[in-house]
Amino acid sequence: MVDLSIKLGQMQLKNPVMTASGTFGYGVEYSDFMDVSRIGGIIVKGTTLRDRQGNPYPRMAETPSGMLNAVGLQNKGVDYFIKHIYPTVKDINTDIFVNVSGSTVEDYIETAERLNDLEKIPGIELNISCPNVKEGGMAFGTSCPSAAQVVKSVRRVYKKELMVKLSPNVTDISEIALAVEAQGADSISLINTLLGMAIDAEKRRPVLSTVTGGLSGPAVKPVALRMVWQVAKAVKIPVVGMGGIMNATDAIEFMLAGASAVQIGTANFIDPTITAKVIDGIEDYLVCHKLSSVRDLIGALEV
Amino acid sequence: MVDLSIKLGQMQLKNPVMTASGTFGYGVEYSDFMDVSRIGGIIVKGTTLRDRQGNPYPRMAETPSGMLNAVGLQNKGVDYFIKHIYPTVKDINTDIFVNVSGSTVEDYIETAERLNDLEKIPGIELNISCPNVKEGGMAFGTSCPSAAQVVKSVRRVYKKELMVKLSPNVTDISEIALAVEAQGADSISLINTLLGMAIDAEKRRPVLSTVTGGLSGPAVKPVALRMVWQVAKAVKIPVVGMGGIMNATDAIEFMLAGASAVQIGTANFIDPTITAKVIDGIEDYLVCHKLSSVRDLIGALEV
Amino acid sequence: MKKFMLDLVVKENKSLNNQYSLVILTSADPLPPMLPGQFAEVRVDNSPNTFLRRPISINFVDIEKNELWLLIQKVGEGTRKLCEASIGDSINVLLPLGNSFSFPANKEDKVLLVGGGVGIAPLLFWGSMLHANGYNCSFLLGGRSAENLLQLNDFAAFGTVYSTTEDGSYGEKGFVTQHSVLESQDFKAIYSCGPTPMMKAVAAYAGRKNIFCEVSLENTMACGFGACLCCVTDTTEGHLCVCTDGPVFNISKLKW
Amino acid sequence: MKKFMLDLVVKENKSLNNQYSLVILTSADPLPPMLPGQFAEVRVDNSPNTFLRRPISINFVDIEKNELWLLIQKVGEGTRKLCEASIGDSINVLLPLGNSFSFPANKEDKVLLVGGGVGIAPLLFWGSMLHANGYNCSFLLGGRSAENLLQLNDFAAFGTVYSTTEDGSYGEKGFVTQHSVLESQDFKAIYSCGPTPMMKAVAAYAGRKNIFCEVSLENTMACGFGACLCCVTDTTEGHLCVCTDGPVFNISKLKW
Ligand SMILES: Cc1cc2nc3c(=O)[nH]c(=O)nc-3n(C[C@H](O)[C@H](O)[C@H](O)COP(=O)(O)OP(=O)(O)OC[C@H]3O[C@@H](n4cnc5c(N)ncnc54)[C@H](O)[C@@H]3O)c2cc1C
Ligand SMILES: Cc1cc2nc3c(=O)[nH]c(=O)nc-3n(C[C@H](O)[C@H](O)[C@H](O)COP(=O)(O)OP(=O)(O)OC[C@H]3O[C@@H](n4cnc5c(N)ncnc54)[C@H](O)[C@@H]3O)c2cc1C
Ligand SMILES: Cc1cc2nc3c(=O)[nH]c(=O)nc-3n(C[C@H](O)[C@H](O)[C@H](O)COP(=O)(O)O)c2cc1C
Ligand SMILES: Cc1cc2nc3c(=O)[nH]c(=O)nc-3n(C[C@H](O)[C@H](O)[C@H](O)COP(=O)(O)O)c2cc1C
Ligand code: FES
Ligand code: FES
Repeated sequence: MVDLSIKLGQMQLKNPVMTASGTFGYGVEYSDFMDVSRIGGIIVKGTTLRDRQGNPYPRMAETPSGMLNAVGLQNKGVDYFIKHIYPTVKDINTDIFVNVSGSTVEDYIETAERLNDLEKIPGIELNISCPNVKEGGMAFGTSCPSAAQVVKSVRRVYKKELMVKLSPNVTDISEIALAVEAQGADSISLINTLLGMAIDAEKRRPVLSTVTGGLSGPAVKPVALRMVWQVAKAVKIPVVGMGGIMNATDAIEFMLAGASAVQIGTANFIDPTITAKVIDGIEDYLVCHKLSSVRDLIGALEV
Repeated sequence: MVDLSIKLGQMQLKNPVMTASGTFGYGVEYSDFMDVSRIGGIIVKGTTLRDRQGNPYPRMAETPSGMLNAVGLQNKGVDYFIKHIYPTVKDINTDIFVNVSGSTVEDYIETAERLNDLEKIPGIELNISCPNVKEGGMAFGTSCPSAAQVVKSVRRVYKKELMVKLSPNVTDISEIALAVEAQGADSISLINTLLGMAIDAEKRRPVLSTVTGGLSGPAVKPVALRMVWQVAKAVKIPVVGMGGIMNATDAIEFMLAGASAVQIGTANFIDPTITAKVIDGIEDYLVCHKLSSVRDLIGALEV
Repeated sequence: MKKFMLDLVVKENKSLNNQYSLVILTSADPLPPMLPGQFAEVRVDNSPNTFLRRPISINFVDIEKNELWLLIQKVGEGTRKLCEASIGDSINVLLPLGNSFSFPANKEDKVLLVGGGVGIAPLLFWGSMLHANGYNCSFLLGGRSAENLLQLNDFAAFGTVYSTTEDGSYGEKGFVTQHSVLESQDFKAIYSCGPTPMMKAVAAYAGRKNIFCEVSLENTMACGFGACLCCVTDTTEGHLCVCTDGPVFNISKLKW
Repeated sequence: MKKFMLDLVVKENKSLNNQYSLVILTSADPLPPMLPGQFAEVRVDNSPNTFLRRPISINFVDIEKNELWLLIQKVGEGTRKLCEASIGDSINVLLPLGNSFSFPANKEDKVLLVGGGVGIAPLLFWGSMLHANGYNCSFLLGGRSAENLLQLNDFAAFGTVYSTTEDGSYGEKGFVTQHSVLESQDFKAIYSCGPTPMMKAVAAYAGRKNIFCEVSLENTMACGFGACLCCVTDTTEGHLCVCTDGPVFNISKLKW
């Protein structure tokens, strides 16, 4: 039997396959299709201090091997999550992380604080990289000082696993990663979506209500893989890689590049059972390559 | 009859469809397949002061809806171009631009100077954005001061159309565009390739000899379109858009976003007659939408 | 209702005309329960420009024959590929997705189903169920011209069929909302699916006359089952997902 | 030679075994002139993961029948799709690309063509031309096992066929370079195409014996006609493009 478990800071995940925030709802949306407790970890939808209606319709555009979204963090706020959603998700037998967003540093702090006490939420993913909101969001993740500031403030109040999610829309991502590590992040996840745009040539109008949106899916995989490789070389804390993973081979590539775990996003829409297939595929690969632990893959790229 | 001509600084191109550097050789490679003089403008392969062998094999990886290349500016140097290539390309009846790269500012200056006197080369495209060389290249294009410095120095010696090609691997591309405009660029072209990476999971090795390479093709189109839109809003000089254009609709989208002309790169490999088809397609669109000039499309997006 | 991911098999593919095909799917196992108004997310294989699944309404379910009908209009690469499916091909679907139409308040109520173009798709299944449950229903089907009026014979089995075409090539000339039956009869419930301008006109009519009215909306969808929040429509309750809170909405909820 | 972009039509598609197919293309117009060693860049339609064209050697040209043969091994999505082509399908190709094999110095020279796996593809066409021009040629074909030895009968029409398999299931057991014919006969020119390790072994043998030797290289290609500079190989003249300066190289040029 191969060992699929991996370590993420103080935590141990049963396998390295997680789901990416905003693409897996609260997990329950997928339970008809598969046993979601098989998943290594679920990152639930981006959560903010107060409820948000998100952006107007249309919010989605299909692109070559990918999609743009402009959901804009629609969610009912952290208190609603705690009262009404947490009770239904807490019994899913896997680690559940809340993805936390904010428009101000205070928002982040307060939201993180309120999640501290949820027994079955072992950690949060700090989203300093959402390209689909007017204030805050990505802005925090595109400069070292502001990224450092959010992480520092949240680290002070949040006691459990603190994963920080980086934006790919930067000149030098390892610089941001180092800034975030220095402020006490336990792990780093990347990439969030690349800022993109779609135009309807017939109507001569942007497709999305917000004009620009976030690009995800296999189209971004080469960029994501490069950034994961750069960040994993730069920092000492674990890296969680994502961006366009569609199958086990893609996931393995991210681990070889240095990721301790991966997240699957857009692929869930096309195959809602994809996480189970990726877990099985990684296991097959390990068996076939005579490796006893998935940890042997982490950063095993021969350059 | 619709008018396809556009203005680029002091120049007038017969139509807005150009070919992107490094994807169209010196034009002659395509002459069996089509009448290359139909093209609005040809940007020839990246040229440096001295000859370069480029990177070792392998230099290419296919990716979802795109490709990575790590050619590394293989070329025989500007003098060889002037002596041996210019005489054969100068009779192509279209505007031919030389794409100029360098490892130092002095390289850029000297290369540009030598091209000044070529009668049938009305302009150069300054490549401050090549991700595939160890020194210089992209580094110049990722900070405002260094971008400004190259452009300023070249502007001093180069008298004709000076197009500057920007790197998409930056946090804020309009900032770089403004810096370049301030130093006297006549036009701005974008995007060069996004830095990406591919891994062979079976061999556990990078696919490219250089580990990372430049991503092009439809996968990058949403990012390119967004950046063209941002830059066109920021600057007053004409913008030449590219990145993943595969057909006339794509080209029109770039013009609606604010581009005065477009360049077609990777698509030439899949259909070596694509430029002719795009020109025809733009003409059809204009007729169908009852527009008399292609210039009516520039920046005509209704936001 | 429990959702499934299934590989179904193409049993028949009837080209209705050069724009529309009826693709009949089946399976070795009994198809899961589905309700009128629900839809499937269909994966389109061998289609380079069809990255996401395509939402397609449940046009009809024949339980005896274990058949699922999809009525498809060719508008782009994905729908064209589906219309080209060969008998025996396997097609991967997620289903049943979304909510469904609700029954009228009273069995005696006269009910009208108003469809336009390929928007008639869910109405056939709904009509069959209303009919089977003893409702008195009529159909008002519109299209640009005769070739956009589909499945007229199938509808006729479940009620009277009225129709309009914009060019007058079949039925009354004009839009569905101009059809005389709206004046001559007294409908107590209206269900509509079709182009948004048509549904808005129907909703305006129903609103004016204070008639119970449900419409089935379209939207751009990435998942189809509530995970992505890409498919919202603005309602009196805020942004709701068309794929889970809809596609069927009572017009009183919509900000039309 | 002038290059063309053509839509050719699948005339026949013979599955040789579960790994290989012979796809025969034709056209209403006469096919353009092509030479042995040259290749085509084939566009693979309906194949979402095949963004670029695929280089495939000219396996054989039958001028009388206006046929172009492509011998294809299924290694991934692109080649699998090509192997599934149906009669009548249209396939878009760029051709003829690359250089070609060069004739031996003397008509009397004994010539050996050494192929491995699908690498035999260009050798059939070359063998046919050598034979037609009166050269005395033999073929030495290798594979892992019997099922990797292809077109043996076709080759036999143009010369004696020797073969090796690694598992001994056909011909002599071992690698091509271990075949006894290399000792028993005195070849003056060797042409080889196949896996790189095999060609390197052949080149080493030819080098040792000072025999004229050309090999046909593979490389990752984006364009196939010299525009992208992605397909270089390191030579005594620096980086040369396999698609234009090759695919055929004299081993004296290679840094092997
Ligand atoms: C709940 C629901 C049920 C549907 N039921 C049916 C049905 O039963 N039969 C049927 O033929 N179609 C139905 N549709 C519409 C169908 O999903 C689209 O026509 C299809 O996704 C287009 O895919 P394509 O690849 O062919 O076209 P694309 O190449 O994706 O698009 C071609 C053109 O169609 C437009 N388009 C794409 N998707 C939509 C959409 N969802 N709504 C409106 N315009 C769109 C695009 O903007 C573009 O102009 C339904 C849609 C929804 C949301
Ligand atoms: C000049 C030339 C002539 C060729 N002639 C023939 C021929 O006559 N018949 C034939 O079957 N094949 C031939 N090939 C190889 C053929 O081009 C590849 O097998 C094909 O591109 C693979 O495409 P795919 O989509 O099936 O596989 P992919 O999914 O692209 O790749 C599948 C696997 O094959 C490997 N691969 C991909 N391309 C190549 C390549 N060019 N060389 C080696 N490994 C590769 C990949 O790394 C991967 O492991 C030739 C190649 C060249 C350069
Ligand atoms: C519809 C959609 C909604 C998303 N919402 C969020 C979010 O709320 N918070 C966040 O950090 N990332 C969000 N993301 C980004 C994903 O978590 C992930 O970083 C990105 O999609 C890249 O991975 P992928 O290519 O596997 O989808 C969203 C992505 C999509 C497609
Ligand atoms: C094989 C290859 C070589 C390239 N070489 C150069 C170059 O020499 N100079 C340059 O400025 N850009 C070079 N580029 C970038 C293209 O000119 C273009 O900016 C990029 O490919 C995006 O356009 P596309 O998606 O249409 O290909 C190269 C691209 C490719 C694919
Ligand atoms: S389509 Fe994803 S939530 Fe509706
Ligand atoms: S494949 Fe483009 S130059 Fe050889």
